[in-house]
Amino acid sequence: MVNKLSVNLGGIKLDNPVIPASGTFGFGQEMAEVYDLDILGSIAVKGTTREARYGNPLPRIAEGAGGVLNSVGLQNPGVDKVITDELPRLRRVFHKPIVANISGFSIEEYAYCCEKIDKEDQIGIIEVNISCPNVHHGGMAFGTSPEMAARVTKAVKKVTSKPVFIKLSPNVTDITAIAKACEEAGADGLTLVNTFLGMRIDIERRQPVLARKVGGYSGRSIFPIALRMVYEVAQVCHIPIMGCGGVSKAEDVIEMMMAGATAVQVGAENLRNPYACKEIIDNLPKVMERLNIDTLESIIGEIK
Amino acid sequence: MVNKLSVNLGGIKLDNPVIPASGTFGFGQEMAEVYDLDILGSIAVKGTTREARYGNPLPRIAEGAGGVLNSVGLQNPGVDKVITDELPRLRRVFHKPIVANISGFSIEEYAYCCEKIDKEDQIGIIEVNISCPNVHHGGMAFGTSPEMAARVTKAVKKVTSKPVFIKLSPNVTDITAIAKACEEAGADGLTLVNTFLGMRIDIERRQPVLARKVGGYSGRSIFPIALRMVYEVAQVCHIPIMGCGGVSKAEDVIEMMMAGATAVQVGAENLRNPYACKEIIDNLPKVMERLNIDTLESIIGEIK
Amino acid sequence: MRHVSLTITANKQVIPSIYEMRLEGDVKGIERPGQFVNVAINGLFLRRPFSISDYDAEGLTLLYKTVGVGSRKMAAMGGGEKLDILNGLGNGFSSETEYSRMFLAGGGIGIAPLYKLAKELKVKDKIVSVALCFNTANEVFYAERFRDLGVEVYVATVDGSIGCKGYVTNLIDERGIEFDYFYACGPMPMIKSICQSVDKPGEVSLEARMGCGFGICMGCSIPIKSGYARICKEGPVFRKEDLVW
Amino acid sequence: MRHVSLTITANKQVIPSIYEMRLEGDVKGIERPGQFVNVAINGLFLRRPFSISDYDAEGLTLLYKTVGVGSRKMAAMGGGEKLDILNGLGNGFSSETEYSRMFLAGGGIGIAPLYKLAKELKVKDKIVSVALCFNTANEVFYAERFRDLGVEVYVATVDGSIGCKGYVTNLIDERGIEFDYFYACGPMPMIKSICQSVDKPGEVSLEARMGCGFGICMGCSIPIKSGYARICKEGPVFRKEDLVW
Ligand SMILES: Cc1cc2nc3c(=O)[nH]c(=O)nc-3n(C[C@H](O)[C@H](O)[C@H](O)COP(=O)(O)OP(=O)(O)OC[C@H]3O[C@@H](n4cnc5c(N)ncnc54)[C@H](O)[C@@H]3O)c2cc1C
Ligand SMILES: Cc1cc2nc3c(=O)[nH]c(=O)nc-3n(C[C@H](O)[C@H](O)[C@H](O)COP(=O)(O)OP(=O)(O)OC[C@H]3O[C@@H](n4cnc5c(N)ncnc54)[C@H](O)[C@@H]3O)c2cc1C
Ligand SMILES: Cc1cc2nc3c(=O)[nH]c(=O)nc-3n(C[C@H](O)[C@H](O)[C@H](O)COP(=O)(O)O)c2cc1C
Ligand SMILES: Cc1cc2nc3c(=O)[nH]c(=O)nc-3n(C[C@H](O)[C@H](O)[C@H](O)COP(=O)(O)O)c2cc1C
Ligand code: FES
Ligand code: FES
Repeated sequence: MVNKLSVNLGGIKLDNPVIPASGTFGFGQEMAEVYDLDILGSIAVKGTTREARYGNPLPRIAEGAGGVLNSVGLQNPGVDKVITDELPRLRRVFHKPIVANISGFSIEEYAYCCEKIDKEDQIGIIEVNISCPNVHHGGMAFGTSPEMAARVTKAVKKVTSKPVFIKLSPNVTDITAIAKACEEAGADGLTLVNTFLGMRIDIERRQPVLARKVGGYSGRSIFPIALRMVYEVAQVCHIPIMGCGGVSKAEDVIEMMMAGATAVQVGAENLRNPYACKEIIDNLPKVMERLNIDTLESIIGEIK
Repeated sequence: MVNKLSVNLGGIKLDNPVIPASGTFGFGQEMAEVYDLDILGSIAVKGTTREARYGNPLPRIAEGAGGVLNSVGLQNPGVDKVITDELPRLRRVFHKPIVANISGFSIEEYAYCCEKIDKEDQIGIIEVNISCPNVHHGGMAFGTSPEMAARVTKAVKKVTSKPVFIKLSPNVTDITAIAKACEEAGADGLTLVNTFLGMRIDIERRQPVLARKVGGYSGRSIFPIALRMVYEVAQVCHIPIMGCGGVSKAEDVIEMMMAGATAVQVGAENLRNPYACKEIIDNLPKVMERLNIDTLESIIGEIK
Repeated sequence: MRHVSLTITANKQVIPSIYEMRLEGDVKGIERPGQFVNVAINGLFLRRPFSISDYDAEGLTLLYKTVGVGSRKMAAMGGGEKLDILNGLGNGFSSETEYSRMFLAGGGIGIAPLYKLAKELKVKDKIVSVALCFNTANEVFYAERFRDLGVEVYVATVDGSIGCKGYVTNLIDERGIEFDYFYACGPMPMIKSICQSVDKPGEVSLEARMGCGFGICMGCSIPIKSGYARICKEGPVFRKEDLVW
Repeated sequence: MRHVSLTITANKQVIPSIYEMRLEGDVKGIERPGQFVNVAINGLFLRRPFSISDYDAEGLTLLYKTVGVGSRKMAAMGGGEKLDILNGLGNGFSSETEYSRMFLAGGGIGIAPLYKLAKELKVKDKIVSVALCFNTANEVFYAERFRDLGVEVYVATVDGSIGCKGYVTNLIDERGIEFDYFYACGPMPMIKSICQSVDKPGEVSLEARMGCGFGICMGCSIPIKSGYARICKEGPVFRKEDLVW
């Protein structure tokens, strides 16, 4: 029987297009107690840097009408510990290629981490996060200029033979320019999008809710903007896209795919509903039937 | 008795900071049947262009999780009709200075309209919309480049002695650069922000919901992003700001003001709740009392 | 426009995917059949517009089809729940006409606003015939309800599985329906064909995705002969002569 | 963690702005006092964390303060309504200790998790004294409830309007409370002062704005002596020795 949900993501065959987004699923251990992770298309693990990082001071979570603001700031144990501790543990509960998410503060750091990660056969795709709004120097700075984005892409491509997806920031005037720069620099795919820079103020205490003042805003609220960016980029680039931003139900996955995404990441929704990805995967066949969609592959980018 | 709600907006004294946003209140006639408009701080009327415009084809409304997408495209009767028909009618139901919202497709057009409008004593503030995402050529294009924004500002300032507020687009990498350019070019104030470019797809009909495919997304969903932009700009500019984006309750007004806004516009919320502005104004004193805020003027930009 | 909170006193399926909801409370301010309400639905940003299919001093009736998230939520509501409603929106049908033989054509859920109109026309002693048009037999509803009003009822289905085969225009020809004035509500192709092929005067009720429903957003504006008109404010009912195609 | 839908069987005001909610249904999976639940509230994106103040085989109790939009919505809920809950979160207090004289200190709503803890310690035949600390007399609640458990109850208020004047540390000194081990929950300054000024071992329950409440978002992580710990997963209860100030 053919699997109507399967997609081919830059050469990696996924059982379905649903992937928890980096930073909203840890390294899978906690979620393995919630449901069988093997139902997932893949898992994008927490952003990894060269050194271990604690991230930003608390509070680093705030709320918007339909989303969460986070200023976690890439807390992670560093690439070495990820390789020695997290990946082996994840392998025990998830038996498919994963998406490693790499962050950095310099082009060298991106390349360093990717080179290390390249050796891990567990990793199917390297997702290079040039769009984290929660760190100074680097992070988003690489994702707001086509030149910098291209330089990171090239540096990373040099040190790995795995498919490289560049994860872009939505906080830009023209995401297509940056997407095209990455494509030309050799990116195998794009993840669109990371969080929107946002802020909340605690009017009782008269101070920003987040200790770092601003943070990345994501969740259902941003879906129409993320969708527009996926669509725009799909019109001008020819590499596969992982759509991300505000996806909370099976219908959203289909909308993202019609706009041009080959796979779809689910982020903030996991925080409020730990079963979000499972429910989406369970519902996809029903929604496809209702909409007369035979295979998900067939709808990718069908809106022109 | 002092009016604890009053603010001084670029030399114009407002009884309170609450102003319905352009395009979400028509020219006031329909709303005058709903409540006494004189309770409002001011009214920002529908975007006006040199020529009469129908705008974009239907459908030009779509929905997001916490907001609306519109691709109305500046339907308006043209500046002459606005002056001869709409303003006199509005004068009968609203007895305070209004905010005229001017759009254009060339720098000359902006200047032309502002020069005409300048003669109308009913108009307290000219709001120059360089951020409409729903028109080709012009509109948002002026609002995404500091140089163009400055040129529009200068051209407009030359032909009017009224306070000029430039209304900026949030669809930019760095809104502070554009804000500063406007300030340096002589803007008396800024309105932050217009709508976010977004999209929805009707997955049943397999086509974009909006005939124009993309539209401007606004409403509660965008509040944290708009607030961040108000805050960012308030840190670097010294001209007053009208905060706009996702405001739906009295608490939001206070949050916007603490972030740096002197007045606050309410847009999409009027569409779902015609009493939105009235309810906000009615609630402001209660919320101020709860928070021990004596006068609204005192909290403007108190978050540093 | 009146902003009211009405109580659901009944909400029942008429046929699969078509529901009838009775709302009671302060329904002053409805002026004419063909006006509509805009319903706030929990969790949805925009209100949803629905024609008033019937009304009296105590309440009003909505006849609605479950097509998406909002209408499905409405279908799940129970008696006693309250709905936040903007009432008495739009212009409605003009039933003050000099004509005597009136033809009402409804396509699918477009039947909704015609029910009260038919009642009203009967009160005014008009000769009323109603065409109810569907795709197929099992979509037919409200034929009996109209018959109970004492009006002539015709049914047409695209596949001919019941009544006349084809569209409303086929029905008119085939049954030789004679009339002086028509009213129509339904899908755009139906509205267009009746306006273009019938040489009698008439008026039609249009739909659009709406932002506000009361005239402030310009979301529903269409070009008409004399300029532009908002479907929610100058409409939803337009005279055939005013429309451009 | 267990995802359950529990039914509100009671929801009453204890004193102004403090409420007690009893929830019944499948509450398996709670292992220790001091664990918490994460409550989904209609219309809010994030869940809201609340300590389990009491539990038995049939249900659990939340003791909560109305401080914002979510807790106010909870206060307005009625019996029979259902709440979507992630249950049995966090580590909870360790009541398996070799010590015998236990001191529990709660500041304001921080009293909540101590109630079941006190019960549990009594079952284990410990000598239990409880300090309930408030700003002022009319904020005092639950003193009787603790006394009914047969534990020694002390009250302190910052303004001295009832009980000992000052903070928990003043209370310990003034009343000469003797204990081998302490548990504390309340505002950060209280936690800090008790950890720093009391030379006995103990454990404290911390709070943070949480994204998920079950360990996946790193939103609640704090530096501790051995590295980092998530308040929602490795906590909310930490041993005094593990904390850094
Ligand atoms: C003046 C007016 C009167 C109406 N009267 C009735 C009525 O009496 N009974 C009834 O069942 N329906 C009526 N409609 C249509 C009704 O408003 C839509 O079916 C409803 O808004 C759909 O909401 P939803 O959340 O269920 O669908 P959504 O989930 O929002 O959308 C589902 C599908 O419905 C279509 N749709 C959405 N909004 C509209 C809209 N405003 N107009 C037309 N199609 C839409 C979309 O194309 C989409 O594919 C009327 C519309 C107007 C403008
Ligand atoms: C492990 C844990 C256990 C808790 N146990 C209890 C309990 O038993 N009883 C109880 O009343 N409260 C408890 N809290 C605090 C409770 O979670 C918050 O009061 C609640 O989330 C506020 O929600 P709201 O929507 O009413 O307030 P909001 O409108 O979100 O915020 C109102 C105010 O509350 C503060 N606040 C918001 N979220 C939190 C948070 N997560 N932690 C601390 N302060 C916050 C904010 O600073 C803000 O000023 C606990 C928190 C944690 C982390
Ligand atoms: C708490 C949190 C932590 C995140 N951490 C990372 C990260 O480490 N690396 C990264 O590339 N994106 C990170 N993101 C961004 C998400 O992967 C995703 O791009 C974004 O949240 C938009 O999707 P959503 O709307 O579904 O949440 C994080 C998001 C959240 C909410
Ligand atoms: C239907 C609609 C029409 C609008 N038309 C205009 C316009 O003509 N000129 C303008 O400057 N902004 C226009 N806007 C933008 C609003 O004035 C406001 O900047 C934006 O909606 C953000 O505020 P909100 O989130 O409160 O809606 C329009 C917005 C909507 C929803
Ligand atoms: S829907 Fe807003 S003007 Fe008609
Ligand atoms: S709140 Fe998400 S890890 Fe603790």
